Amino acid sequence: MSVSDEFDAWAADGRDKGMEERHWHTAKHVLSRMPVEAGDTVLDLGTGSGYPLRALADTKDIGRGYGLDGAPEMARNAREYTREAGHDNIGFVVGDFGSLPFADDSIDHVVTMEAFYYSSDPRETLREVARVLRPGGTFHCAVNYYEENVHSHEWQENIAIDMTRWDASEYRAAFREAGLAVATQDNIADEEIEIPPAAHFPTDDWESREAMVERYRTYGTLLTVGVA
Amino acid sequence: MSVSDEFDAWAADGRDKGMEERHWHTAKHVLSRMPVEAGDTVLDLGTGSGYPLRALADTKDIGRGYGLDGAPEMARNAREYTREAGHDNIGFVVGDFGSLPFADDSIDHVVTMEAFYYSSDPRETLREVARVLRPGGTFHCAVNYYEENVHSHEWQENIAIDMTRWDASEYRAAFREAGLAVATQDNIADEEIEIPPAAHFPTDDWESREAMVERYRTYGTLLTVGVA
Amino acid sequence: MQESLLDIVCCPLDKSDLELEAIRRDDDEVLEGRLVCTECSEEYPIEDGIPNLLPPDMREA
Amino acid sequence: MQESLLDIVCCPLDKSDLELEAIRRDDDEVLEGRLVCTECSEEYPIEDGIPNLLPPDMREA
Ligand SMILES: Nc1ncnc2c1ncn2[C@@H]1O[C@H](CSCC[C@H](N)C(=O)O)[C@@H](O)[C@H]1O
Ligand SMILES: Nc1ncnc2c1ncn2[C@@H]1O[C@H](CSCC[C@H](N)C(=O)O)[C@@H](O)[C@H]1O
Repeated sequence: MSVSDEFDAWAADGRDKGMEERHWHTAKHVLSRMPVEAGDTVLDLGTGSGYPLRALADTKDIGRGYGLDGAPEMARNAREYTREAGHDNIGFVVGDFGSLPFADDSIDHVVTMEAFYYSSDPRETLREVARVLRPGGTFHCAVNYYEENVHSHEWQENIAIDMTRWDASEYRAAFREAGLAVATQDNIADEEIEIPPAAHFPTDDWESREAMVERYRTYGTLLTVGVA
Repeated sequence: MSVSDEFDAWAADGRDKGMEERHWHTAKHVLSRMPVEAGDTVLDLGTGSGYPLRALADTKDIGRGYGLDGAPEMARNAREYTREAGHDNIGFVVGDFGSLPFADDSIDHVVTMEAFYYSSDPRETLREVARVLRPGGTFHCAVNYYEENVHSHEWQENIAIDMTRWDASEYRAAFREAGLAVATQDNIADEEIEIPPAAHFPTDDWESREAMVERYRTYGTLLTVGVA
Repeated sequence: MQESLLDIVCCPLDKSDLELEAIRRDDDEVLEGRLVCTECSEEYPIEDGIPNLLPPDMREA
Repeated sequence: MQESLLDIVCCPLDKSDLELEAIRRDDDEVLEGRLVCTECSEEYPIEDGIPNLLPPDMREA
């Protein structure tokens, strides 16, 4: 099963926009933390609809933004949304996390939202990130599928790609092994998703209100920040 | 006016514990983000009551913690609280931010809570931090007195030490100038301080509820994370 | 794709420079064409303005 | 102060190693004494278990 087999279908039936909407609750915090200066070059891995680059162009005056995705239909949609929004310094490429098509030291900051765990070899991906970043460049890696987030464990059942489920300390160790200093690590809560009153549970997705609160407000997304 | 002239009095009349209580609302988030591994050596600059090191010893199994403070009475209280709490791997030294008494590359992580802006030469302090940190070591620098936080500007009137009031981008630029890569930057809200209902305003300290909300919930403390 | 991408893009396999062979352009982008590796000569297609830089064995048929 | 501090502490002025001259100890700490710079011979007092490593011109009289 390839990334494009899986995710082209997501793009075709609108799940790219659905993810953007849900991920934005936490992604906006990740993006606002990035120490991006005017003119910087930013790479977004597994860009989906491409919203992180549009947000960085709107708020931080990036020089250039590149979105990489393994699913051609995702890149196609992302390019269209970005043109419609009038950005002319953001481009998209189809590529794989395992062999980034960017020169050594060519990127100031890399970001990835809810995509890293799909990498077929996450340690190789980290080495590639360390390679393309200039010395002192940062990697903001946000994942909602990880060991401590027990509510995410079942996601693997619904997807044909093998997912990586590290815990927070495994993220730190793997970053360091790849030559990225770990700067900081944090859980970013989703404070915006609406959680119904207790009487509405069980819902289609949640057994109990406590479980849903824990998933979104406590665990949220795990952000690990590395520096090359 | 020296640091000890100003702050020894704070320690003597219990303001060290008062600060600990107030700063804890945001400090606990800063401390939990630090990528400290078991056995690491951590330095806390302007340690006050010394609570950051006690918290790191309790939660992250640090190897050794050192708290530096320019006010001997602060260090004396901090040492006493720490002995009472039964920690035997935390020590305190009297020293100045401008000439740290630690060897090059001897520290894994440096933290400072609401103290950096008292440095008489903050750029020199950053160079000192870069010097004592091992390559890849981190500096978590949290300040509630900074340019964007307009509600803090008046604090200078009540203190005889010249305070540094940089904005977020000046923090980033100064870190880089000192050889610290800026990894990430963020405002950490104080979600815990009790804010009275609108009818109670003006209070002794606050003209309006909006101002108090902005001060604590929006601005909070500015965290800049650097990597040596 | 914009030509400025050439400054930083490289062959995903050997990380060598790529050469642009443009077939169709609009005002600011290359819409159809190829990126060719100056080292291994591998060709990467550009379609609808998007270069496909997947390693060749991962590319769709 | 615990003696393990000697591993990483240095003279605030010239960053050279310090030598411990202990005057009073308890089970695990030096309570009174001096840290003496092996380079500039500056002396830093240890009082009530806390070394004062302020540059001498900033030290209280
Ligand atoms: N190995 C791989 N190489 C490149 N892209 C990959 C990949 N594995 C998964 N992806 C892409 O990663 C994305 C994950 S979905 C997340 C999309 C977006 N960042 C958001 O926050 O909404 C998908 O678009 C998928 O096509
Ligand atoms: N130049 C300097 N060198 C060393 N310590 C200093 C200093 N300027 C201020 N300080 C110390 O910094 C502290 C600031 S108050 C903050 C204390 C503690 N970190 C907390 O969060 O509550 C005081 O204890 C003061 O004595």
